[in-house]
Amino acid sequence: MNQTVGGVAVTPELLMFGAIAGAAAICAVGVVAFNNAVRSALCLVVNFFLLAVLYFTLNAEMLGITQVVVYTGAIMVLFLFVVMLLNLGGSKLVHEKSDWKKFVGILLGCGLFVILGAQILPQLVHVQPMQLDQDLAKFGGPEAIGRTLFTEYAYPFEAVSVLLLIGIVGSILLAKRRI
Amino acid sequence: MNGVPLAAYIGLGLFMFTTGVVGVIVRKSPIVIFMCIELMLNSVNLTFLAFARYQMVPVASPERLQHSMMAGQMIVIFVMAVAAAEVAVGLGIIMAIFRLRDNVDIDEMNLLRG
Amino acid sequence: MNYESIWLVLLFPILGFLIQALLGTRIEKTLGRKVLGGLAVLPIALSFAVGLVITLGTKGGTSNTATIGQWINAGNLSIPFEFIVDPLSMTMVLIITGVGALIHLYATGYMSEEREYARFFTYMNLFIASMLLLVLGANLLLLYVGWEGVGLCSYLLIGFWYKDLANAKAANKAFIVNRIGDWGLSLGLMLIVVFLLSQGNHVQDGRYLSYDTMLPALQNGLAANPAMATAIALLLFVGAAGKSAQFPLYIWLPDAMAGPTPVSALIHAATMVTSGVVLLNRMHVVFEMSPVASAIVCVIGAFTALFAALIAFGQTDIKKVLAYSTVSQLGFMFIACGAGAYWAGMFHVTTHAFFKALLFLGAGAVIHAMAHNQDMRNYGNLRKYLPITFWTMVVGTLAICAVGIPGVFGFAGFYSKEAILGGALANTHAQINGVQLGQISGWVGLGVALLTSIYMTRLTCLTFLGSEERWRAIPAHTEEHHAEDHAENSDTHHALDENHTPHEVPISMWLPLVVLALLSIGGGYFLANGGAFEHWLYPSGLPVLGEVSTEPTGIPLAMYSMIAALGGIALGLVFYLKGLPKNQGFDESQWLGLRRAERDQFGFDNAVTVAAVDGGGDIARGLWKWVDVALIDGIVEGFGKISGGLGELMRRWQTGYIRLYALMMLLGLVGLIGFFAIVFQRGVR
Amino acid sequence: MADFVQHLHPAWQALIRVVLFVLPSFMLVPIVIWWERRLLGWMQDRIGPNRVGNITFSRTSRFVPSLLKGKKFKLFGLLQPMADFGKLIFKEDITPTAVDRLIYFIAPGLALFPAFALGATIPWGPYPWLTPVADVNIGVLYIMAVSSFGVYGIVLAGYASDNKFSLMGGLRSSAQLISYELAMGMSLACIVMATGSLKPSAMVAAQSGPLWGLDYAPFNLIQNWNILTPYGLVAAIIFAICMIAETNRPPFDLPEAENELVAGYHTEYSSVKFATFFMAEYLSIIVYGIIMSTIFMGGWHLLPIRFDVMAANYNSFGDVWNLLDTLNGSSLLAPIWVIAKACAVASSYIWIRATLPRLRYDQLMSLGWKSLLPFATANLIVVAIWIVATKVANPVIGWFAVVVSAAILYALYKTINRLNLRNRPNLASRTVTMVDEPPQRREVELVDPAPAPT
Repeated sequence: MNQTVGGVAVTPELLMFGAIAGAAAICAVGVVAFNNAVRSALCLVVNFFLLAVLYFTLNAEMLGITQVVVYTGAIMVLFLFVVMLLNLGGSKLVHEKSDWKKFVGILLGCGLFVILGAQILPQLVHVQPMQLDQDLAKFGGPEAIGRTLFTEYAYPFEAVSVLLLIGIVGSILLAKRRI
Repeated sequence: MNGVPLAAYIGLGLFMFTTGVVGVIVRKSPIVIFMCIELMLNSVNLTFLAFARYQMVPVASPERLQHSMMAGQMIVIFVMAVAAAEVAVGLGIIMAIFRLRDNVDIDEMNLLRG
Repeated sequence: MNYESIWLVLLFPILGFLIQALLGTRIEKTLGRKVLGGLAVLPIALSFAVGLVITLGTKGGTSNTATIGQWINAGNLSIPFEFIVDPLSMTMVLIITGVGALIHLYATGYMSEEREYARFFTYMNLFIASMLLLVLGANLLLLYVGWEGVGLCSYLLIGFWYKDLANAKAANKAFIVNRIGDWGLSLGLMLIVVFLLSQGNHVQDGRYLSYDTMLPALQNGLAANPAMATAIALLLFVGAAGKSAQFPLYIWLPDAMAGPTPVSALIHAATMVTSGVVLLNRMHVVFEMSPVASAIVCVIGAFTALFAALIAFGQTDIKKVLAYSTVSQLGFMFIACGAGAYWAGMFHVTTHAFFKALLFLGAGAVIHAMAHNQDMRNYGNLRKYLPITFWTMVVGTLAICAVGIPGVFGFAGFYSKEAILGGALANTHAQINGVQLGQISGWVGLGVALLTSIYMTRLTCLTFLGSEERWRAIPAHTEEHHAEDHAENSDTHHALDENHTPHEVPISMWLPLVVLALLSIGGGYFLANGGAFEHWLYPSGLPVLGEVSTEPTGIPLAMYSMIAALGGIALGLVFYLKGLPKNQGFDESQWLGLRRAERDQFGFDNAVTVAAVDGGGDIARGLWKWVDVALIDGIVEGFGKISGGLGELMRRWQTGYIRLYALMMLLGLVGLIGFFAIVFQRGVR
Repeated sequence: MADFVQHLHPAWQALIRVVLFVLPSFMLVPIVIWWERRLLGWMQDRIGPNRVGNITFSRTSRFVPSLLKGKKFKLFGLLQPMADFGKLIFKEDITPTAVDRLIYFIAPGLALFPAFALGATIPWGPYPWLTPVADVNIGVLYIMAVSSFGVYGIVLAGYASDNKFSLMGGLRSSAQLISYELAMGMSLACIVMATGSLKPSAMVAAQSGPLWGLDYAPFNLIQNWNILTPYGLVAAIIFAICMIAETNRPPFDLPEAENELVAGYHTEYSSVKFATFFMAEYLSIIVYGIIMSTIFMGGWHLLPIRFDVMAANYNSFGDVWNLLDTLNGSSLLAPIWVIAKACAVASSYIWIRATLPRLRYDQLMSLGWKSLLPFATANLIVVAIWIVATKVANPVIGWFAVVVSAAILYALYKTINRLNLRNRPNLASRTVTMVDEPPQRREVELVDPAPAPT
């Protein structure tokens, strides 16, 4: 299969990517389109999962798995939890009546997509990934990430940990009726 | 993944980002808006990783190369952490609002108007 | 113990201050007041001991600098944290700590019935510490720190009974008037630095304000241009006048008597007010460079001495009399300094510390015994009740009257005043184009000596002699602040009325009196024989002063002053021995016009106050009305109004709908990116 | 055979591996169900299912070969699960009208998914060309990730079947899983740190080393199974508790607590969907058993004894040792040992279920957050100290450091608990006492009344 579309060779990898990316895009649309918060959350879960797969294809397996653990494992469960706790499942509470904002927003969104895409994408059509030899291929792995994270990114790491601590305390203060 | 141009990843990220933006504007349920924000964050993550993998500009030394490959992933990690914190606090806020008024329609939270 | 350990002297009072400040009330509750008072006296006594040891190790003319550490480094100006150990500073150290210890001991008795014992001794110890810093600091900036510190402490202590308005006002007055002096001092400081920098002679490792490097540099530099010398000297003198209550700025000292009597004794008689003299001694090279400034110092000193002595006649408050006598004695010291007899000034500082502290403490004892009634017209015949106080105060009076038989023996004041007058009459330094103002002021001083012995005799007679009817007769009247401040055991503070019987003060109060009395008897003799003090202080002599003249007009000077003293005492006895004269009674309308004028300080204080307060008030009010309200507020509020109007317009956009905001953001984003896209397209083509 | 497999296309290899992993665990499910029921019966002093699968040949029929006539074969009810499965299949599949159909349908599948995907990185034998399915260098993280998927099936089922009880079950299970994920991850992190790798295969290799890293007798004769090391023991206990909680088994089966919420999240599920949930539960039991045995109990080795070292040292019985070594580790029997260990773990599940009553919700939460998580964290710290001390000094010093630091941390933990004891809910006071309170306490209450306000 060597026919090319727009100067890009159609490879099986491209087809596979197309499948995953298409699914992810459909899920992304579903997040917005579904009237039902739980379904949006589900779409988001699937989207994140597919993103994790794409991370794998980018040799970032550590980040891919982290994506799954953090987002689908924790964050989205939290989302579902809250959605069900508030029982926002059906469109009972929030009436999504359509007003002018909706159309303008969609219009502007398409505008943004078109402008940015027209500006950026054409330059990137022919950019192919650089060839990774054996040791460069390890750079998505745990030990490479760990070394970099704890040596030259140590201070940002600490800052982020403090941020997370603040988040914990803040959420407890917010959610607890009486401390 | 060989054979896939960078444009594909960036295009997907751009699409997701735009979808998130539109969702923030269109939807009324704050939780869904949160989801859209997460969507945007993840599209940015994807873009970072793609650029980290596809080294567009040729880099001088292997150290620089490793560094520039690592930078993207590091930023993604930090983005994830920030997103986690943000979600924790945000959902807490939503719970508090819901407890205050039995309704989380974002168009009725307009107390802060001039 | 060599001079390196001088910091101990400073350490003890600071420790005492900290103890009093942090643990004072607790100690008072748990261990009682005696322990607290002991803890207040002990550090001062300790540093007196250390100072004594170091002094014995200090030879005349030697000047050592003990550097503790670096303090300020600004550009090529460096101010180390250093102490100077030389006869001058050690003299002051001994006076401060010795007299201070005695007065602390006295105060433990005097204040024993007051509230806030701990606060009082906190301030006292802090004052000792800052005074020591003032005299020990080896550069002008440290001196300035101590200067401000003593100013602060005097403010706090004058206003110790802050609950009644008069004291608070007196404290404010003292503080504000001192500001003027400090302004002069700081200007002089800056001028010195500027001058030395302009000289370009880089003082060794940039210590522009340290005495050991600054004074020689000044000596070399100022010889060239005397105008600068005069300027610096006058500015420094403004500072000195402010602190030591010279003529224009003396007005705060009499009001300062509102504070507790130990404070008046320690701060406003013995130590703080003499710091001006100390400053002049420190910087004497500058004054030696400019005869004009010296002459002005002389004139101001002489005028102050005369003025204050006259005013003292019009005062009926015992402490006020002593206050004015202090001012006039300070005038004497300044005469000496102006005339170039700096050592005489210091000598008088020393002796004056003895007898004036003695007098104040005695007055305090009297006041204590007379239920805090300070009006001399209410006293009388107290020698029957307060024998110790009486005899010690007699000694003090004789000392301040400079009684002495020349060549045989004299009280403390005799020798110092001899030195001053002799120096003044001998010098040819303080003169403005030929007019020997120094010698004139010397003669004036001689006259003032006469007046001094008169009013001091008046004080003694009115207080201790005469009859008791004066306070037996008067109706009961209480003073307001005692009701609240002396509430601890207010039964001892009954009013002064017919069934009042004074009691001799406790030992803790009369012991210092006795010690000081002994000092004021023998101190002068001991220090003066063979010029011990002079040669210790200025062994190489003083360049501007020849020899102290003993017979300026052929007749020995001692004769003049003996006549002045004894004659004054005789006059005073003639007038006041038989009690209060009719025309000086409570009915002040019968007073002589002169005396009434003297009572009102010839209207000077009023004039100054009116000018300063009302005039300043008018100026400030004008500024407020026209500049602040009209101009500045106009501008500011104008901007406020403009932005308010704009905000009023923009407010409509703030609908509170987050989605709308997001929409706006998106709109801006799209617009911006689109614009740049177009621009880049253009650029490409 | 190895090179035959290796010459295939990678996709085929992956398929083979998947099949080789999934089929045995899948076939184990009925056996485990049957075993649970029999074991429970035995523990509760009853018989349990023993009928289904008893075959009795007639004496008279001509079709029966003569040697079988009148013979009776007992399978001890082994076919009972099959019978239940058939029953479940042929039941009517009821779908309530108010449910959210899409989610209602996908929920059982979502519940089954992690059970299958969980073991993808677990090696069940010394055959690198057959197992694990993917020997990626993030294996343990992969386990964490997939096990975190388990919540979705339950939560969505609870939400989709429009039923308050189901919703509560879903909420409970989501809260429970989130809380226990943490301690589980911590306990796994200990082993990861100790091993220095995220690969389960590397962990197995590390576990076959000398005990406690002391390479002299008698330690070098024993394998360094994690469960034999102090931190590993703590981690294993924590992991076991969390594992039970993750699979919603008793005593952590709050999501399906019969007496509070009818049957929890699968109240509304009838036939095949219910069977799917059922199957997912037992499958996940087996898979967790395999994980446990791989990470903590030496993988595919039967006994924690290093027969190869024995063969090297005591070579008088060299051949015996070599044979035992082959049997113990590197042989075709390895999968059987793994499965045996898994079954042992499953049996302990059943034992615990038969022993312990169900926890109350607050007890569940306080156990997860206030006991397991601190202990796991302390364990992590201990491991870190052990690693440092071993690297700096030697293993003996390392173990000494482990003991000391563990003692210190335990003291710290106790003091902290003591400090906030007053604002912690007193569980003892809230437990229901079946018998009356002892009378003297009442007397005391009667004797001294509240002091009269004066």
